[in-house]
Amino acid sequence: MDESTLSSLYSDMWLIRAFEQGLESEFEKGNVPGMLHTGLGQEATQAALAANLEATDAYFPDHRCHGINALAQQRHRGDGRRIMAELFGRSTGVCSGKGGSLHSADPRAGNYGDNAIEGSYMATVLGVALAAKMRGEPKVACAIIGDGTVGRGEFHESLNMSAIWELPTLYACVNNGYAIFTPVGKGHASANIIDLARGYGFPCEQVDGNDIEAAHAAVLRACDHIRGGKGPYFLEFMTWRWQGLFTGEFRPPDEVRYWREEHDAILMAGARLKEMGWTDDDLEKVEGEARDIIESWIEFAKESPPPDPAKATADVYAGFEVSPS
Amino acid sequence: MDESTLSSLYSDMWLIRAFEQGLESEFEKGNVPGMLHTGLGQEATQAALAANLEATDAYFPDHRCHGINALAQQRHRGDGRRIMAELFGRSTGVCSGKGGSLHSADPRAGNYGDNAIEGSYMATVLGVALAAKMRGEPKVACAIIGDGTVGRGEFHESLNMSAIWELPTLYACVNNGYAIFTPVGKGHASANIIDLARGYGFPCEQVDGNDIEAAHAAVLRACDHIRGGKGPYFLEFMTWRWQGLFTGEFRPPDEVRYWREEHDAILMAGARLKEMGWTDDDLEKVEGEARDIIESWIEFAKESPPPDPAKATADVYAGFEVSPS
Amino acid sequence: MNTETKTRKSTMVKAINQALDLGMEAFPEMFLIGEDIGEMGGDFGVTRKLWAKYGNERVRDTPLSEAAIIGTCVGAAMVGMRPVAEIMFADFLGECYDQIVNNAAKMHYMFDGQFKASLVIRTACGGGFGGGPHHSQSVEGWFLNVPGLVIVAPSNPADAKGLLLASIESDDPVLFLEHKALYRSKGEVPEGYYTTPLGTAAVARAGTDVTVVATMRMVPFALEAAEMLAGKGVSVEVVDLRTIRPYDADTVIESVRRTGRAVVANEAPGIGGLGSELSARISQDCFHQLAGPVVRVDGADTPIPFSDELEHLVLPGTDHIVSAIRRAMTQPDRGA
Amino acid sequence: MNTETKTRKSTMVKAINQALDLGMEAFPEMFLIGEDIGEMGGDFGVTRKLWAKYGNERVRDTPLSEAAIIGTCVGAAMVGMRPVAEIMFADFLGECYDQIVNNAAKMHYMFDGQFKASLVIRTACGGGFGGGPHHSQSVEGWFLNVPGLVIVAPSNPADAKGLLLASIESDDPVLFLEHKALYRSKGEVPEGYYTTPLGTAAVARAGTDVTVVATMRMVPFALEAAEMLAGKGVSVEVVDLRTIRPYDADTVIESVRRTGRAVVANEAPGIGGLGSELSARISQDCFHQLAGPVVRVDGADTPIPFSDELEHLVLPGTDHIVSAIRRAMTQPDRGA
Ligand SMILES: Cc1ncc(C[n+]2csc(CCOP(=O)(O)OP(=O)(O)O)c2C)c(N)n1
Ligand SMILES: Cc1ncc(C[n+]2csc(CCOP(=O)(O)OP(=O)(O)O)c2C)c(N)n1
Ligand SMILES: [Mg+2]
Ligand SMILES: [Mg+2]
Repeated sequence: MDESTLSSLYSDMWLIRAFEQGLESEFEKGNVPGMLHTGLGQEATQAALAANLEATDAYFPDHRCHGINALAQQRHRGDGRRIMAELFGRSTGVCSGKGGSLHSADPRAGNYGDNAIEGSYMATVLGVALAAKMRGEPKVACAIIGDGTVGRGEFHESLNMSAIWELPTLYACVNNGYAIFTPVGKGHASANIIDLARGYGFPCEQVDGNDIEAAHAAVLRACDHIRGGKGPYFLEFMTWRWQGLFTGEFRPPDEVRYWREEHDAILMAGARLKEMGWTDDDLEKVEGEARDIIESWIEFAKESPPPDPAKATADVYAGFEVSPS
Repeated sequence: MDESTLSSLYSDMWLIRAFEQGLESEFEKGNVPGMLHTGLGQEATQAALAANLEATDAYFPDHRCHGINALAQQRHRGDGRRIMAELFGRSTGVCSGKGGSLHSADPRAGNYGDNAIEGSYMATVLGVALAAKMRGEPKVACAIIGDGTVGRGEFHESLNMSAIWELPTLYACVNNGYAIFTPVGKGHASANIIDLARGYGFPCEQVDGNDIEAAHAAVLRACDHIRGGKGPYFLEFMTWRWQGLFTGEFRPPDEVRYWREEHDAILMAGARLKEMGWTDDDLEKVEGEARDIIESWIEFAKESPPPDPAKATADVYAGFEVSPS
Repeated sequence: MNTETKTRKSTMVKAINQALDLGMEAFPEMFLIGEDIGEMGGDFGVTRKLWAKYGNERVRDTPLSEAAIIGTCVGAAMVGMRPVAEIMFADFLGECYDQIVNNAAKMHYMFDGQFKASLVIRTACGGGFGGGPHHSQSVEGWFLNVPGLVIVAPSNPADAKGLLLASIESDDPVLFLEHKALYRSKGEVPEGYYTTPLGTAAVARAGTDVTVVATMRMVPFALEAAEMLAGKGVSVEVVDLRTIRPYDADTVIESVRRTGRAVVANEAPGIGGLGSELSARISQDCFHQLAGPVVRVDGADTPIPFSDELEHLVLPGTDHIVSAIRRAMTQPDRGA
Repeated sequence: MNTETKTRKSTMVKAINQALDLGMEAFPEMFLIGEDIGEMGGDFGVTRKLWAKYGNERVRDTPLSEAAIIGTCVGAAMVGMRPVAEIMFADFLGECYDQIVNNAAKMHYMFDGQFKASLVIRTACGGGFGGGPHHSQSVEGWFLNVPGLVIVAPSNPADAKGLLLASIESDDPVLFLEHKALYRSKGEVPEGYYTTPLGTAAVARAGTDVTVVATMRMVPFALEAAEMLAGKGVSVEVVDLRTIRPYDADTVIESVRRTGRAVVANEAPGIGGLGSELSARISQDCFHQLAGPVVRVDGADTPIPFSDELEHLVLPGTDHIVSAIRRAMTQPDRGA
């Protein structure tokens, strides 16, 4: 990968990390309502996806995809801070605070919204893909799902229908080793999710989700295949999430150390950049910029007013009014 | 296969055929309420399963399994005619007429009942299998499903959970080439269902479902494996159903001819018996006996009284009464 | 209905088929999707000939994957298509309940109006043909408490056509219930394209003594009951709700305030069903006009048994409506 | 509750945990199943320590396969086990709706009593913590119209324990609703094994002027409202329904006949929910005793929005109950 691409992805990864860390600290202070799941540790996978998805594509983010959402919102709409504001439940959020962490969407940024019933958009993505195919649009319709979510039957209904209809669907499975507390090998017949996907007959690839170069190349390959009209593609990103349980860390210390210290996406990308001649100062500058941006976004979110009360009963139906109770 | 086994299976197949043909003609006369799906053409698959399932096993029959139900009911309870009576909606039916063709059950015959929501008992079978495993009972818990039913997500949820828990589950997939009107290769990423099952890592076998010797041997192998505590087993029976649509035949004449004339289970088994020295008379005698039995069963059903009206509101709850409306 | 006046006698199946055909002509973004709806024309023949006319892409057969069918509709609607799904039997909606309730019905609201779930789910419901517990249910009660969902339930061919076209035009997710026992029923159906507005009830028969509120198959039963009782000097008004959610309370309330007596007829079990909703609403809003309690006609609180004899015992019919009306008529006048 | 009298202050989470523990001790055929309920103790900590005590087999973690979880319970119940499933959030019941409604609830009936669906589905429901549209719903309305299903909904720790043990003992499928906002609420809980009978309501506070019928979180709100109004000379009777299906109409009707005024409080949307069912029943059965229409307190007819400010606007609270009671009290006496 050339230096400029890597440099840009490195910034993206820092933006994600700064976003999630900023958010986490605000959550701890009680400023963010509801639940919080972060994408910390999965920055390379997320940056690789975000870099290859256009505003005219459609992706379905999961509960850890704040980072992808922010990158897409920033790149395609110039207002990444509206993702932050949404998580704070503010009027300036992409859904005016009605959706929150688990239901942020902005289709003009290619973000078709999380569905907090894990796996349910495995079915929804089919419709977006089908419409694109029927209209002859070169859209990639992407579902981002965790390893745990593969347990849902709709995972298979979706792969099957994508296969028989040759839909432009990108399945991005983020295998971070666990569903909440359950190890992937305990929840599934195989710890390698591609084993469960291969039967559908379209290309399945497993890739190091913390190696930004490998991840980026894989997404590019998949998107080229799909945009070329060759049907669906399945990518499994092997990665790891920093977040343990709400109650703390539960994974073996060796595993924690490996992923956070030896195989961290940002550290590894930084090392590559240094091979290309970057200094520690260069790297730190990127981090500093990301943290400044996020600080301003958090400021923006906090200063934004709460949603208009009329929103509470607005838009239940497109064609009927609901009166305030 | 030795002659006595083959001879017994030959009788079983004739019982199924006579049952379904008798039923079909009663249905056409308007004597059987509701809808009718028959197992005609699939006699070898059904006889092979019925012969290997004990009263202490548990199988879930689908909408074409009247034949299996009748064989099980006859063998284990001595009252096969109660299956016929159930289809007529009579008080003497195995469910007193409350279930009918799509909901006949008698657990004492190993028959755990159809669920007319196709595929839903793919989940139910897990519980029967799990209970057997927890109790250390050598039970085979068998789900009989069509190729079309494989489209349901619960198919996969079931295979996955059987795999991770190493349950004593037998999946008997009856691939008769079509789901109503849809060819198996149009509905699924592969026309060979085992391709969709292999990812779960337990043995999957495809077998000629019209070759009674092959089918019987395969079921025996699977049951041995399961009873030996080695976990789940998947069998795909390649067969064909005589029944087209309610409105008539829709499949190519060559295909119809092949399956009905060249590759019919009963004709093929008869030919084998003749190789073993049977005469046409011997074969005809078996058919005649089957037809006589079925005639008496139909008589029994027709003469049986309708269900007690109290049944209409009985057993909604085990612990509460529902008053007649 | 709008303007068309030329009519033709037709079954409900044909009327629905016509609406689908006209919709496909009018809306290039419309497509049909479901199990065996293509060349075969659907289990009840409702989509017959549409595949030949519109082809594989716009009349799309699916595998037996109800959740994915509805998910596909939601996704397609998100990008501006107008999918119309057929779920062969309403009983199978349990498998795509999540997609309907948590995805389609909430989409517009939770994403702040950015997506429209402009889809229609057509499905065959109701009992009376020996279908047994999994092919006979009246499922509107499953969905009554779901904001964001529109539930439409025609009782005759003309309404079926107009309501279906209105459902297709609608930007909301519509659950379109087709009672199997009405499929072969005939009525005059206006030719050409017209819509019957969603959310409006129809006075199927005007009367002055008692109001019967009914849906789907209960409407012809109620009309039959009304006819029988007309001979006995009882003037029965029959209100056909047509849209179950959000429903036209105004028409119902106005009628009951006028007659002072109400019967609510519903094929599903009574507890927690449409009958309860209507009875509650009428009781609350017509408190001072009602001569007596709302009288209920419901299905028994049971699954639907297979045997004809038993099924007959759990489903309500004309007789039940007649006796309910008689019961209502024993209530003393209370001066509206 | 039966006989135990020694009590101990405990949260609802602990009371439920105790019931599960006692059930596991009493019934060798009982097992627990769900996502991360084992070593982790469940998302809300309800099954904490049970895995350590009873092991992998009887406290069974599952993949994220809600339909298969409930199917497993049904199958196990068919052969005499007593499975107790945890579905992490009630909102996820949409995915196993078919299993609950078409399989568990119909099993006993359609197979003529040959199988018992003796299973319990525990699940966390309700809003008020910023969970947004998919983690906050009150789902009883989804299941009200389903014969064969028992729906239990405790409002306090002691009932939660006794009702859960009764649910485990029951041979019917029980949907056991645990309101998240009540998990940390405390109350005196009798020690040891006892059951609180299913299908019986409790008079949570006796009163003479007006009856408030409530469930789950609405009960403490109603009690608070009653306390506030007691100071103003209004005597409020609060009936805690406890079992939603089949429910104890006798207690409700007896109370309303006595007070002549009824308020029905329910967190879910009003249309087609429990509020409608209760209002209909009360209006019909207390027609001659009611001083005025049943007054309703419901959630707004909307999904649950994420932002605290908006969520607050769609969920009912004590204030709403107070004003509903005041409204009921303006109704003229009508002599019981
Ligand atoms: C259908 C459904 N079941 C359960 C949950 C609760 N839940 C939220 S996240 C999660 C784990 C998902 O694991 P995975 O897909 O691996 O994602 P990860 O959190 O590891 O990124 C679960 C069980 C849910 N939201 N939806
Ligand atoms: C969930 C569900 N969807 C649809 C149906 C309607 N249906 C009944 S049989 C059938 C075809 C099933 O095909 P297959 O499993 O191949 O069985 P076959 O009839 O060919 O033996 C369908 C779609 C159903 N009963 N349940
Ligand atoms: Mg994971
Ligand atoms: Mg088939």
